Amino acid sequence: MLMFGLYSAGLCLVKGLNQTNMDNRFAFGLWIFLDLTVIALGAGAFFTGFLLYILKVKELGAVINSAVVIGLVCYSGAVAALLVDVGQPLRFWFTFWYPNVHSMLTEVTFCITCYLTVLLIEYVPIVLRNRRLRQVPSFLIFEFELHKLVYVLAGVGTFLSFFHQGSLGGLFGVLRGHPFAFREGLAVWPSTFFLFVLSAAAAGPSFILLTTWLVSKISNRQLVRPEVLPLLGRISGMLMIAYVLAKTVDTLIWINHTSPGAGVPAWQYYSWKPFGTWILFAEIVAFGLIPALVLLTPRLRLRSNWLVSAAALTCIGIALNRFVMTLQTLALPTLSFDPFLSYFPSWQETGTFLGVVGFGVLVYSFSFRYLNLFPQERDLEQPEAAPVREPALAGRY
Amino acid sequence: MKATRRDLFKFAAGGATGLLLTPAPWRLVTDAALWSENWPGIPKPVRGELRTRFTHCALCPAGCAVKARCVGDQPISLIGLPGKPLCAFGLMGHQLPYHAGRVRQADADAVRAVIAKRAANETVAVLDLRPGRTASWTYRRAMAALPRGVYLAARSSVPAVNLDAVKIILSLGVPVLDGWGTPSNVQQARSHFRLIQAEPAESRTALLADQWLKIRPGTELELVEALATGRGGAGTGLNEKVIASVANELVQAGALFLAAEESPSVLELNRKLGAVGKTIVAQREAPVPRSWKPAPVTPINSVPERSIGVLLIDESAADSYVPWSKLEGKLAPDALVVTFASSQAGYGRQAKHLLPTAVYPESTGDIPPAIDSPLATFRLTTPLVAPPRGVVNPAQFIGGLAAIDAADALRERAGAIHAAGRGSVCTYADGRSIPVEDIQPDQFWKALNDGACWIDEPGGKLLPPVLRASTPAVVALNWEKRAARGPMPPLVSKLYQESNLRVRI
Amino acid sequence: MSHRGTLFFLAGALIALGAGWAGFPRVIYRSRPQPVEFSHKVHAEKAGMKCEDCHEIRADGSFAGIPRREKCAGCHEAAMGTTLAEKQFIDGYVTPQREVQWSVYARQPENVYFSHASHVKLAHLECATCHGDHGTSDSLRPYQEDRISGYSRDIWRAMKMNDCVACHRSHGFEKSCLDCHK
Amino acid sequence: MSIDIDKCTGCGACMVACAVENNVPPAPEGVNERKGITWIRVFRLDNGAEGVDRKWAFLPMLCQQCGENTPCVSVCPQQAVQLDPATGIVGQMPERCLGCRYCMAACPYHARYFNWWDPSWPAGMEKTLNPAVAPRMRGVVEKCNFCHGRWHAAKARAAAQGRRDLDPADYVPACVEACPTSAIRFGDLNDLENAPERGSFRLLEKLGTGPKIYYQTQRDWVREIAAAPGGTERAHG
Repeated sequence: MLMFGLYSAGLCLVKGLNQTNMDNRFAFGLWIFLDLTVIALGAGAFFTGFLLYILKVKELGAVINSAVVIGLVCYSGAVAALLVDVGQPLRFWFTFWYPNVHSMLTEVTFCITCYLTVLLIEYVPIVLRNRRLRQVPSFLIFEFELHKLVYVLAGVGTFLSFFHQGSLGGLFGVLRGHPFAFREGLAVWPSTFFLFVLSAAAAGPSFILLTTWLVSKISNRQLVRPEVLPLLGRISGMLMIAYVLAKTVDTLIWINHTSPGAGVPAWQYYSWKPFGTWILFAEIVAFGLIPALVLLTPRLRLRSNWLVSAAALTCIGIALNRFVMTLQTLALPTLSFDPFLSYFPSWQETGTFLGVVGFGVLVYSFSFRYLNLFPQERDLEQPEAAPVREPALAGRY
Repeated sequence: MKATRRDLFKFAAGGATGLLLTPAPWRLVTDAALWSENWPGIPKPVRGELRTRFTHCALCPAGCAVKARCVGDQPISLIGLPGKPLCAFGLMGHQLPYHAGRVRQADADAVRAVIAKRAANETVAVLDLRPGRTASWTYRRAMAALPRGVYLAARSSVPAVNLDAVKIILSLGVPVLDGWGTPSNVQQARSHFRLIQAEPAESRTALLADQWLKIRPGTELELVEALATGRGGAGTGLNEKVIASVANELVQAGALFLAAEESPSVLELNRKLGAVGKTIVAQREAPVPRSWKPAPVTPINSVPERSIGVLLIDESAADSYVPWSKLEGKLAPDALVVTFASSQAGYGRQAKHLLPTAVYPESTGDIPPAIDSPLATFRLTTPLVAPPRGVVNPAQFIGGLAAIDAADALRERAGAIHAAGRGSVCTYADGRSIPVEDIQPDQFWKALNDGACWIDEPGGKLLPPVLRASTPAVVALNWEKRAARGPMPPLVSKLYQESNLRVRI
Repeated sequence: MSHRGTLFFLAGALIALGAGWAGFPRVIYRSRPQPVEFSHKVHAEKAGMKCEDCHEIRADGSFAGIPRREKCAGCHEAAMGTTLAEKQFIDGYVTPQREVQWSVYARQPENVYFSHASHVKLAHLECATCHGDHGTSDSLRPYQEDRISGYSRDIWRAMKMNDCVACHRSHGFEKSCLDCHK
Repeated sequence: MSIDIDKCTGCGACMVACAVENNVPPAPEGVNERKGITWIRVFRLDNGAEGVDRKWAFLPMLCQQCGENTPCVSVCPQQAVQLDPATGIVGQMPERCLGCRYCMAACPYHARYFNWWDPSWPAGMEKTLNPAVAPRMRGVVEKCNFCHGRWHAAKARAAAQGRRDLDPADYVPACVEACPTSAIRFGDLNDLENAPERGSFRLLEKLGTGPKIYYQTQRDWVREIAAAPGGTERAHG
């Protein structure tokens, strides 16, 4: 899978983006969707860190390492995809050298790169816990030093990711040209900015919950104490409910005020098959409200299959939201004589997509195999590690 | 002391840090980005002095005046004169020499020898796809000189249309607003004529016309009959009220009546409507040296079957094609077909030999008066680009067969025009118009070459054309139809491929 | 032990510094001599010519750049001096009517638009302001081009975008990228 | 710039003239109207009727040079897009462009085009390129800049005569020059005689992007289609 990914990415880099099915009208495709989604899911890292180190929710110590790795995986994957996505990767540094401070994308690029480094640093101590490395004394000292740092890092990380999660939302919120996506702002940022932060924060824990559950199923070991997952679920649920409310308010404002202001009655967007109003419903209720409620009802939360499926729903909900913001926005016509566009990724795009996913799975499973992702694992006595079965993971990722 | 692995690490680390303090890495990053500005495959435009040159567009019989912007001698863009714009095709003309399908090499001498041998005792025929040029005269002279030479014209001489007098046009599928006549003239006249387009297809003209008669395919003549007699016409799919009103309109305004095909009934109706002599007038040609002794124009139908031994086709400036089926029968069993063309697109498939010709704007020649000019004109198309080595000039080649030196034919004709002393020459560079008698022959010749048009004086009433049954009332001339046969400049992709503005026919 | 490590560290650093500062420039530039030896000095002093006598600005405001063969041949149809360079020039180019393939030191990237007309005729800049003492140089130094970007080294000396911008800024002419880019 | 839709016959001369002037390469294999590069693009509208009642209108669409909160300018991460305060032209810098295509997503008029392929001309045809415009490389965005090469040339011509200011006649974009029916007219909006005439409208005015291209038409159905935002079923994009 990785090979295939590399090959198709290579094609796109060497022969140019004509390999993709994107075009002048559909300038963004699968990759941007991928970026937005994985970054949203990777948000678990910063938020758990935030809760653990800043708000001192000690229980989360059980998953923090795993969270960091997930974050790292997601972000590095996103950055990789972005590098393939741009037409002139050689000029990536222009953004830092000649930044346009008004652009959301600048904000995103800055934050993501900074945060990636933060994650790397956070990743180091986990690496250092590796048994063999522990024999080197100087590394031990280094690690000890790092541990003092980690609080700062968590703070910085939270700040950074708070921003870029937001700016990712802003990315489309500022598109005045697309009344479907355009939102009025609070302060300098459009409302989507805050919605994205919230939703990312909500989805993050769910995703960690999901992966933890998955891994423990696959490696059939108990990785964390039983109360941790429900806790994650509760956090996710609370944030989710907040998000749903905010989203609803925002949508109402948009339907009744923003969109008509731009000269487009909101119903028009949903007159295009297949994107009927159902998508709005799915986004807010089916994949928003319902899982939130499930996660908030203690009885259901304690049943692992309810818990897990609710978490899954949440993640899907976020993915759906990102899909709507990116692809549906571009698909909808703006000029009266535009057609409604359809787009299907070419195999090269899909290949790169899979490549990124594969890369993620690989890194995660290796970290799991050789590093100590779940500190409590050792306390809960278990048989020796079963080898990680990747395809199974990949399929469900 | 021996270096351990850790020392090596330290060394490397030091190196890295040191390197960061030198320009090297930063310069490499910058250069990589700069390299992307001119990596292989991005051409560098040639710099040089900008000059302006004038010529006439030879792509269609309209022969619009062309103002070429050149870097050095290389034209980089073509544009019309103020008030006399070029069509989309004309604007791309300077790219034609570079189209992919172009044929460049052939052994002209061998072909010449073969033809010469057979010309002695076989019928040699020249098929001229754009009659009325000086080259056409050369062909006729050559055929007159050969023992058994025949001159075939793709179409019989066309009467001119006096657009100023036109009040209403009923067109049977003629693309009046899309490549017919001289675009600028049609555009100016458009304000004072009403256009009724009878056409089955939803053509550009049909949709831009004042009225569109959506008739059933192949019922054009039935419509004509119905309009003439006031009866029938049910087959056209129009209701008789419509037909009646149209017929009425035509009678009201002395109408010009266009038709795409040659047909006596169309002609008859035009005559009946009084269009002939008023809006349909004789096409006048510029004077010709008396010394030139031309062969008659033989209509293709009157050529006996299987009689032609050698058929020479001049496609170099084709404006109307004859279907191959029509020619095939006239050829002797072992006939030799030679076509003068720049690509295989036309008769190249049927011809035994294809002699490459120069394409506009490499070619030298003159353009017969446009269909919508009632006055005689004489306009040269002079090369903006030097033609590649190995191309053949059809006129000189065919003239050569009959020992006629056609190299100076154009100049001789210019001399004859000057000798006639009528009309005036309008130079494009300064937009002045000088009576011919006021300038010297060589000045006249020079002016023509630098971009000028000789126009006959308007004096005298417009003569009614001599019309045979075979005469098309007005021939449809359409670059798009022509383009379907010939090569197109690469940039037409903008019209056909990268926008849905036009569809290939 | 530990300062031994530092030693290694410093060694690495020093070597790298050397390579980066001294070696790198030699590697990155490809150097090629001009096809004909030419002395601006001689033409300026002996012949008493001014820059614009050869490097003219055309009527349409475009800049002629390095004069073409005809212009040189205007004087050098036959040898005027006794130098070898002139003889080579006449035998090699004037007589066989070949154009000289000069390498232009100050050739800007394709995407840069520079109007000599507006800088010389309107802003009244001296040639030397940008071209330095090139006009009085006695010989043509070899042309050095960047191996990767393919741009002349002289651009990096005095004609970088920053140099243009600095001057424009100081005179308040800085409006938009399109002023100088095409 | 003002465009009279009723005068436009959709001949495509403007598109060709533009491509010639600005060194836009012909389409490679497999390019359709969604991947091609046409700085000015003539759209075909029709009144939705069938048969003889069917009417067409042609609407030339180019960069609208938005003057107020220009969508593409604010989004570009590295200042490759810029609204020239002096000329009001929205400029795109291919050499600075990263190719992220965010600006294309932002443009409601789809007037920005991405170089999906390396630029390539048939052998020999690169001789016909216009030296006043630099060919773009693969992987960057480009768009109409009102034939800025011509603006440069005009300035240089003026400078050679010692003038700093331009006459209106000095500088005319290629599409305007080429339009056979003079449907496209061009002038400085600040001059009074160029003030948009009554009844002319701009595309998607309500978005508040302040486009500088004014359209005129006498036909109500054209106005209704062209002026209304959001797609229609009978779209001909």
